[in-house]
Amino acid sequence: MSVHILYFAGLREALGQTSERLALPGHVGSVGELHAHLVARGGAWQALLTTKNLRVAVNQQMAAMRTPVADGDEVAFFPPVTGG
Amino acid sequence: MSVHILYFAGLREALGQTSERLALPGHVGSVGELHAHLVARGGAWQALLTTKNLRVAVNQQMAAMRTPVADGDEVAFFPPVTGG
Amino acid sequence: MKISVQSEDFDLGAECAAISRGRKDIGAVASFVGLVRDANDGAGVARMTLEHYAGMTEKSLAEIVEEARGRWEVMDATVIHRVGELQPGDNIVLVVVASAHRGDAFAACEFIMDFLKTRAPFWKKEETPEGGRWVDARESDDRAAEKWKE
Amino acid sequence: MKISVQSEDFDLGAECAAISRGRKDIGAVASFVGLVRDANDGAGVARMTLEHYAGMTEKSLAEIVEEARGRWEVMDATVIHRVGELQPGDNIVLVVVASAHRGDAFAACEFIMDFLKTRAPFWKKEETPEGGRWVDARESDDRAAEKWKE
Repeated sequence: MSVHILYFAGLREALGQTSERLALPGHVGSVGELHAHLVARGGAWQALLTTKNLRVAVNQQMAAMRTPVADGDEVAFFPPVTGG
Repeated sequence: MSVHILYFAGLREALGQTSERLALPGHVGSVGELHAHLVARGGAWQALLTTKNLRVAVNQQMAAMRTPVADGDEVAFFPPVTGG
Repeated sequence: MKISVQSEDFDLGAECAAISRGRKDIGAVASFVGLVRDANDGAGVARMTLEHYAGMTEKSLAEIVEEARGRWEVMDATVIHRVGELQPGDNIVLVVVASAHRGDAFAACEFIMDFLKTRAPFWKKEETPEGGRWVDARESDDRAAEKWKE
Repeated sequence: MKISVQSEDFDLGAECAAISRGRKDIGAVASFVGLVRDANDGAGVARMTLEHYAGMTEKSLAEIVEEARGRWEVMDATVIHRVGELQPGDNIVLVVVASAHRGDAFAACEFIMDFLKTRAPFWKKEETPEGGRWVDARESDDRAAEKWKE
């Protein structure tokens, strides 16, 4: 299965990319497993570990590490919001 | 001594007057005594007794029945306020 | 600070703009507009007359704003209250509070409205199909003002 | 209901007028405008860039407004949030809530702002004399949103 991943704000800058389409190995079925899969790339991807209070949304709804991820999902990682 | 008395809203209508200058007998030295003096006129002046939660201001500051009244004071009687 | 008791209408946008014009330290502007409704306490309201205690109203509003300034960080504030004859849909009262932070702006704005409702000497008389009637003070307004004592 | 995420400025007076135009049942309009300050966390701010998650922002704002409508009597509401580059003194965000009664209008307006601050996917980057910096989320904003759980 494949997902569309988005990165925002300081995390986007640290990773140097705004989005990617990614084919996932079979053992990745949740946000937490996707997160671990990305962190395992090493280097700049440590930003996914070091971003304080990292937030995630699945299909534009706030989600948690245990939230399931399915084929075609849009998954976004970002720091706590600071609008308003 | 004499005072300037003002009446507002429903009380003004019940009394049929907006204000009066009144020379006070020597025993009237507080709002409560002035109130009793006016009520003693009888007739429409009972409105000073029947107005629910009657308010009073002395020199444009909210006051109480025990507030002293001095020569030249402006004393206003009115129902609870309903602006805004 | 601007306090006005007037028969003319006011312009919310213009009053807010006047408060923040040329300033770059204001982060939050909270405002409130009260309007005449065409129904109240189960009766239709054709029009309304607002009576006030000239002189004391301005003084009373200024004191309420001062009290808000003592409690919260208020950079500027405007209070305008109309008097005279008003129609349903007309503006009655405007409160604008500018602060660095939104919590202070919201609290001070609501505080000013709650105290205005229970302390400032204005009285409303409504014209209904059954004739004119003076609006009764509401217990809910007393409770709203009480909550700020906590 | 009107929700907009836009780079253009907004007009508070026009938005409030649009909400109450032709209606005679609205008694209270509470509104809030957030502006860019020229200083934040001890540093000067020369300008600010607002990034957002297009698509999710509108959805998130609509959900927050819906939640407010479930809690209070909200007759109409408008939320506008700007994105892109802004200067000190510029408007950032507008929330307008119309209700029959002021308590509902104030509460819903502040609730929408508190939840927007903690839930809507916007991020601020400030340009300071020391360079660009992403604004840190504030604990005080989390506490402000928490208070509505009571």
